[in-house]
Amino acid sequence: MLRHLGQRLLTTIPTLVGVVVVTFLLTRILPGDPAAFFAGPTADPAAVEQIRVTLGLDKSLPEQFVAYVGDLLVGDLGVALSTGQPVVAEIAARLPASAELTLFGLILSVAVAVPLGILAAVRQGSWIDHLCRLLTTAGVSLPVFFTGLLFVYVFYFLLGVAPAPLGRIDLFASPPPHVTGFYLIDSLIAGDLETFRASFAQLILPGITLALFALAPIARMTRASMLSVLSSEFIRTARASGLAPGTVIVRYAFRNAMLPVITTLGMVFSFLLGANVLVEKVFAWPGIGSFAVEALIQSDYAPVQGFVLTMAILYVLLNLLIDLLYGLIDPRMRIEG
Amino acid sequence: MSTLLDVKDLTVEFATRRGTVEAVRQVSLKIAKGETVGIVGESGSGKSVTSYAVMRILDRAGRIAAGTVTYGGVDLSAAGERQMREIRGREISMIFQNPRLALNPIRKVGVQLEDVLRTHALAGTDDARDKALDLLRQVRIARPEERYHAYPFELSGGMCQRIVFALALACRPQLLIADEPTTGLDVTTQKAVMDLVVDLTRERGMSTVLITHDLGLAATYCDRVVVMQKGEVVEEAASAAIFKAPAHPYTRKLMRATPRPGIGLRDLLPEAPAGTPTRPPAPAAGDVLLKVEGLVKTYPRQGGNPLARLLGRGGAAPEPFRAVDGLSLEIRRGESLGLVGESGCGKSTTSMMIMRLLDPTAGKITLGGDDIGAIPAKAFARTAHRRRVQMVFQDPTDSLNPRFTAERAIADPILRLEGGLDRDAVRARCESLATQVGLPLDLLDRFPHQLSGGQKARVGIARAIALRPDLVILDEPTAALDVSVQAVVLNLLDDLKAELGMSYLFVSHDLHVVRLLCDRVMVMRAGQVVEEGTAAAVLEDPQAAYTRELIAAIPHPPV
Amino acid sequence: MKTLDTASDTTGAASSLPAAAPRQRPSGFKAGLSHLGHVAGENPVTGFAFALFALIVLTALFGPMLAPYDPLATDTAAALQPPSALHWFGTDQVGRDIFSRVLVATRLDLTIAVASVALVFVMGGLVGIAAGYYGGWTDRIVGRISDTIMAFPLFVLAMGIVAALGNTVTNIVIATAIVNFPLYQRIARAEANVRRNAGFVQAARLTGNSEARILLTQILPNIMPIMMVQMSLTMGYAILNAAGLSFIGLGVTPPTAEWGIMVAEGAAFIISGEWWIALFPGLALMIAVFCFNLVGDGLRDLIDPQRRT
Amino acid sequence: MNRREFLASAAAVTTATALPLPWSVAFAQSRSETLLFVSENGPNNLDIHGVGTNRPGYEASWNCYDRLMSYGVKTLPDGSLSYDKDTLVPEMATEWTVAADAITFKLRQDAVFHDGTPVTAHDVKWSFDRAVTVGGFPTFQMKAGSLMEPGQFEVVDDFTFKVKILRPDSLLMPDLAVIVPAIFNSKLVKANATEADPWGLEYTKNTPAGSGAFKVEKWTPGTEVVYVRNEDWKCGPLPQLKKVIWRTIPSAGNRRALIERGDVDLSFDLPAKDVLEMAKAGKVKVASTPISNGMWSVELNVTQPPFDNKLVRQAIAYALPYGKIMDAVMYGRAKPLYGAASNVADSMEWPRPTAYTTDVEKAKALLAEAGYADGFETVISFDLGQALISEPTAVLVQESLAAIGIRSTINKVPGANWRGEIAKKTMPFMINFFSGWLDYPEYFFFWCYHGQNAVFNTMSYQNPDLDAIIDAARAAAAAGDTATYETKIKEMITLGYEEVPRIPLFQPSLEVAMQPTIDGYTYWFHRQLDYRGLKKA
Repeated sequence: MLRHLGQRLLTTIPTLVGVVVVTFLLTRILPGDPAAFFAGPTADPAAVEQIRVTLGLDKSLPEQFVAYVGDLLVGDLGVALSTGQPVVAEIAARLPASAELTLFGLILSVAVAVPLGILAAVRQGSWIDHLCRLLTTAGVSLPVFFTGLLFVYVFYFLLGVAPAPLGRIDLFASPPPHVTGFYLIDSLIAGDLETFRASFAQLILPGITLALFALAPIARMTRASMLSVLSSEFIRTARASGLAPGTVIVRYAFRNAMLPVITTLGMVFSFLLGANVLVEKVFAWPGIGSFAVEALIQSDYAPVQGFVLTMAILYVLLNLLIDLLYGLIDPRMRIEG
Repeated sequence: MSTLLDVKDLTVEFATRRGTVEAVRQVSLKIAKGETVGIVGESGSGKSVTSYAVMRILDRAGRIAAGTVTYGGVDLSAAGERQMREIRGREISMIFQNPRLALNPIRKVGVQLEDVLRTHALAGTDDARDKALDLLRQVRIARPEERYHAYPFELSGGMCQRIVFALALACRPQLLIADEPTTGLDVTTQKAVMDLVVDLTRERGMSTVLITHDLGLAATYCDRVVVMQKGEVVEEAASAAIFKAPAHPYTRKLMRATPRPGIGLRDLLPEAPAGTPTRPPAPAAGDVLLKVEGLVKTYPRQGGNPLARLLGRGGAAPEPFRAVDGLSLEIRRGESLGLVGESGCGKSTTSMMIMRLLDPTAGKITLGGDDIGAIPAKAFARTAHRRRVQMVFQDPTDSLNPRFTAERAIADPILRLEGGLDRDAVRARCESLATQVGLPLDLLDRFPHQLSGGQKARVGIARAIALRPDLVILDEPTAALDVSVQAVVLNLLDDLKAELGMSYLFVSHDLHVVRLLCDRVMVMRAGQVVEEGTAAAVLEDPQAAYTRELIAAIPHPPV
Repeated sequence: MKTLDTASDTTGAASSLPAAAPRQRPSGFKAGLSHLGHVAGENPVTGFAFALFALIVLTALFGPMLAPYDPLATDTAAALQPPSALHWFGTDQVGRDIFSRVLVATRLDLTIAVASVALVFVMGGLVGIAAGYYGGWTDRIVGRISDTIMAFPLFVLAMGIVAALGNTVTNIVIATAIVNFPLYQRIARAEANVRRNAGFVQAARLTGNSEARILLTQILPNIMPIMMVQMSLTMGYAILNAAGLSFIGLGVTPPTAEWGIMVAEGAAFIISGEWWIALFPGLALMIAVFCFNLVGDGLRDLIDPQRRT
Repeated sequence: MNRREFLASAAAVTTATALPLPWSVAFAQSRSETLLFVSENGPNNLDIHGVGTNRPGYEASWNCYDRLMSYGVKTLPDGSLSYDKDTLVPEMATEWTVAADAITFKLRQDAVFHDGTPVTAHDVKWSFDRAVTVGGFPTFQMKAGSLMEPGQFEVVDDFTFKVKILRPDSLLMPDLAVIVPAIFNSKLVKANATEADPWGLEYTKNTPAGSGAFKVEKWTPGTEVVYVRNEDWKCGPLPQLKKVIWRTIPSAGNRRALIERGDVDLSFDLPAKDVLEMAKAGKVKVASTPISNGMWSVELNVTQPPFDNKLVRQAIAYALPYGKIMDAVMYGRAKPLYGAASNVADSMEWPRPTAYTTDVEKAKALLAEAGYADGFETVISFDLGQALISEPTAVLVQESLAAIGIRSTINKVPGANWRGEIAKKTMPFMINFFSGWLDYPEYFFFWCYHGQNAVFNTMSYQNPDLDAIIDAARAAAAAGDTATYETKIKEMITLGYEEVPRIPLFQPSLEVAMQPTIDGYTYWFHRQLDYRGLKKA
């Protein structure tokens, strides 16, 4: 198993190299000029040129690339212009925020989508099946930024039942002591229920916005996978053996159906982590996605590169995790490894 | 004997896109206590649907429209789901075709047994394991403690079927319904499984319903046989009686079509005209057409550490798997050679290499003096030799492009390898080929899904002979067909051979079928030939122990 | 292997019995149409979706003719009017008629969706088929390219491409296509891979077809249906993607009417109570995506009722 | 009560009774002494001397550092407070004497930096040396007041500091009161400087090393800055606010919702429309101050034909939809810079309106006279960072240009690229905003019209006659020759408006909304918030 993981890691190297190269090239053709940005509003061309030299932007692309990779290898991702902080520090500070939001959304989504998908599969063709289809399709049809705005308008502005969209925690509360970076967990560790409730309240609206979007792929995959498992022969055997429908559905069908669902979950998670940029923007969430988007719009190379690289590594790790989970659930995988 | 199960006027309907279809019509049958009854029929006869209706595990689209199913005084057709759950497994249990798929792939087989035991409250937490082990022992599984922890994929097909059987026996039911329990298994495994089923059910005084397409199998193992056709019961009789004096024309047809010792190819066809020679005299075997010498195909084994190997460490690579191991054969012009063996013996690999779709690891293949083995498989399609070797595939459905009409499929080799023909000429060729293989001309414009299995087989044959090849490889060409269709197709192949003077290499697992069509037979096992000789000699006087075992495993109905 | 006489045999498209009643040979189109009619009839949701799809296409074709106002004409005297008989969907900040803009935008949004999907089908579909069919190095290289794209946060990649190449409709189409590449490539690869040694492909080899020819005449047509389903489903995603890009300022340029940019423009007015500016284009966007998704589902029903998800 | 208010109040009742919301009841105590305000962007650097410090960064500098002098505060006719460009008041310096060759400042003797170190003239000297040496924006800004080299700055004794005058410059004194010449804790910064970074810019980026009224308690870049009051502040009366929390909220809608619902005390720099409606609703206080020395304008690149032709520029000036822009974009909340009787300046009013109005016939005639009767094609560019104003403006401009046959497309330039793009000077037609810190017309013209072709001369306009007038005005100002100065200024404006490389549209206001409990808001030239005078009831 470990050796298998090692091999998997090796195969991801070309992917990471590809990501580094593509990101580097992409950021270099971005239209902005960091030198002009650094030089300030009143600089003359000579001053801009001088700053260009200090930033190393006058060198040829290959030279810049070598320098970039050299920095990467020592863990230096550069400095973000927009916040002035080292990108590594920025990402470290913001990743938990994004991850907490995304995970929360994902869990919310799974909590709704998986039972819904199972129900839809068990009662195929019934009203609940149609409802599931309509609901999930509607969820995936909503532009997240639109849903988010609507939620803020209705639940915060009109009804006042949601807290102000001010990021992870109430303005006057202070975040819990840093352990995991996840406020929900950290506040529980600190035994601070007030903070837990405050940060939970902040999570609800953006969480639902994200969850709505993730509903469709998960519910659809659960349904499809359950349908194919339910029509498989071992389910027929289980039913013919008189096992209770609950046992058949949960212990026999669902555990088998989970395999493709887990793959989908992995894809949805990495998709959400990248796609929640818009949600973060709407809810002033201090996450990694909104950070990267701002940087991209400002042609701020370093954060964009750092963000993409972080995401790529996360993606790779996520896939490894899924492999592991697969192995746990499906004994066939363990042997092949 | 008292009646255990009484099915009266059972009608099962399916809601389909084209309205309601009656899959089973007014079927009545009785199973007595301790009796073994076979339900025999070809595909679409409704035999499985009947059994699902009894168990009330029909698909959602299906429902019992009329009739009653009485089991031990209870009308199952009207029983509630809760009551049915008590009956399933506890009173009536069922085993299915394809045992590996019938087991939960990610649950230990022992635990699956425990699930059933516990559901029916026959075991508690403390003794479930012991009882499960006991069941494993009963179905004669060696090293049950070890197998208890095995997952289905770690077991052979026969072993899986034993586990399924153990599941079915777990709650000591009164009635076992076995739905094609051995289809897909090798003939030797089939015998072992069937013997076990019969032994154990007799031992327990259980009743058994054996659902099968194989009349021979049913007659061998059952007391009584019920023959079904198109959803109706056409005949019901004791096993011995049905073979001796089949009353219904359909039964007669079915029985005749079943290959068995001592008959000729023409005997398979219903009411063959009297006096027709059992087969046309084989043309005197000509010169050698195909010569295969020392054919070897190896595959690297899975496992090992490729990285370590790459670095020159981690020891030697495991011994490669030898799928075909030094095989030599000869086929003369106009001759047909049968290649027989159980699954995994290397017969299909051999045929693919001769077909030049696969490159051999070693060995020589010469066709009419040309060393075709030296031409890489990838380049072979562009050589003039391509048209000389053609093939009829195992699964007629799979071998036809779903997007091509029958005509387009038959025309494909003509268009590709002949060329230069105009539309009408191609059509004319196709029509003449269709006539040759007995395919009605109006079917030429149909797509595969609009054709029956037999018709598809004919299209495949027409395509194979379109270019008058020297050698046709028949890869289990009838394995996916009903016996009655198989009879027709085998005869057609034989006629075509005589007419066109082709040679056949017939690859099959079924010795009886091979014998009917082939002059010579080779028996393969583990990549090597164990016995070779004329068909009659091999069947009647097998030399190798393996051949004897094979022959013995073929069901012998009480004639 | 012997097929069992299960229910699916009797409910399948054709009975396997030779004695099946001879049917008139329906022409492909007619048969498809009647089949479509059947599917639509059986599932009213799908029927509705197909009708809606037709409506969207018609709007795209004739929308500019139907629009009551010039979608670009401003009228500051009538700015920020709520929906009324005069302006069904109200007016925006500079007094443009939102109904007309929503109507006219249909064409552009549909064009973006269709173009990007067509592009990714050509890129991803063909490359994927080749990868699945040839296997080996082709497969490995294509797989790595896909992995690399997948490792990017997709929306950010789309943003990056548009930001780097400039925000024009063409670049939005290209970015959307690239982002969808792995999906198409993988589906096409998987489908081609299961068929690479199918009987009919082997048969085609025997009949002297070259590998490239087999790819195009044997494999591709058989993969088309599943690709069509995918295309319909990703059309919705393409529109959402374009709208998302517009929302952060990387979409089409003003004053072009496009749903995403209209929602983005209207977003600033939601809190101040002018909800109609964002709502109607948002609804149009939602309905269109909803429709494409349902049509995709419906197409899947059409092809393969077993695999519906 | 309209529907929305009804819903809101109904909801408020239900929530108050139904579930105790932790986010509305907690922390009530600290709120009265804490100011919570929101704006679109946050700082990227807490030191204005830093490389690439953004506007919000100036705000941190302003409140955390002291300067020698500051501007006085005056009450505008509408009752609001504004800085007074004509009065300089003591800050770190208690008094100063101006001589022909130097200015001598007496420093406060009791002032200490945040770490307790006393502030001395050495710190001032080091800080000024730093400003003129580090390059980039601070150095250029110092130059605007003829503060060029370290040699100008002299420590007389610990509490006496002298600035030598290199050349007469009326902007020297005002320039000493802007944000850049802040006083840094030289000991502390030097201790944290490195060889690669001798001025300790990396250190001050995250840690203000000043003596100002506020200290940064916590800075989460991109999210918030939390300040606490410096209890030892000596350069002015102790601010009433003990704590200031500054949150970055990118979405304008959310900022409005927050202030309207009373969740924040102040929202800085709002769109005109929101302010208009909030003022009407009356729930929050609104302060609106015209941005001094600033205007939105259409800028035509004279190096790109046909904009080299004055007639074409004037034609465009007559074609622009001024009224529509005022109505639909600014909702009337800006000073129109068009429609005056004449382009000839008759007063010192600045920014002043041009004589242009929307007159399509005249525009067509001018265009025909210029030889472009059939119009031409061009590209309208604007800064996406200012899209709220510039995008609808661009749409309206595009439409009205079409009316005189000029076909155009719109080019959105992402905010960060805007400066780079204008520096390239290749965009033909821009919609842009400029404001000068120092509120003098010649300062505006020096940056925006002078032939030195600074970045802000987006039109690349070079006219020796105008240059001569601008230079003369500067010289007259430095010499204190008011009469000549005024003549030259009027000539300058008249010429600039006749030539119209830059077509003024309107002078916008800085709009701030705050809860009724907030008092003491003052408008500053730097258009950032000064926390020191703010009071919360």
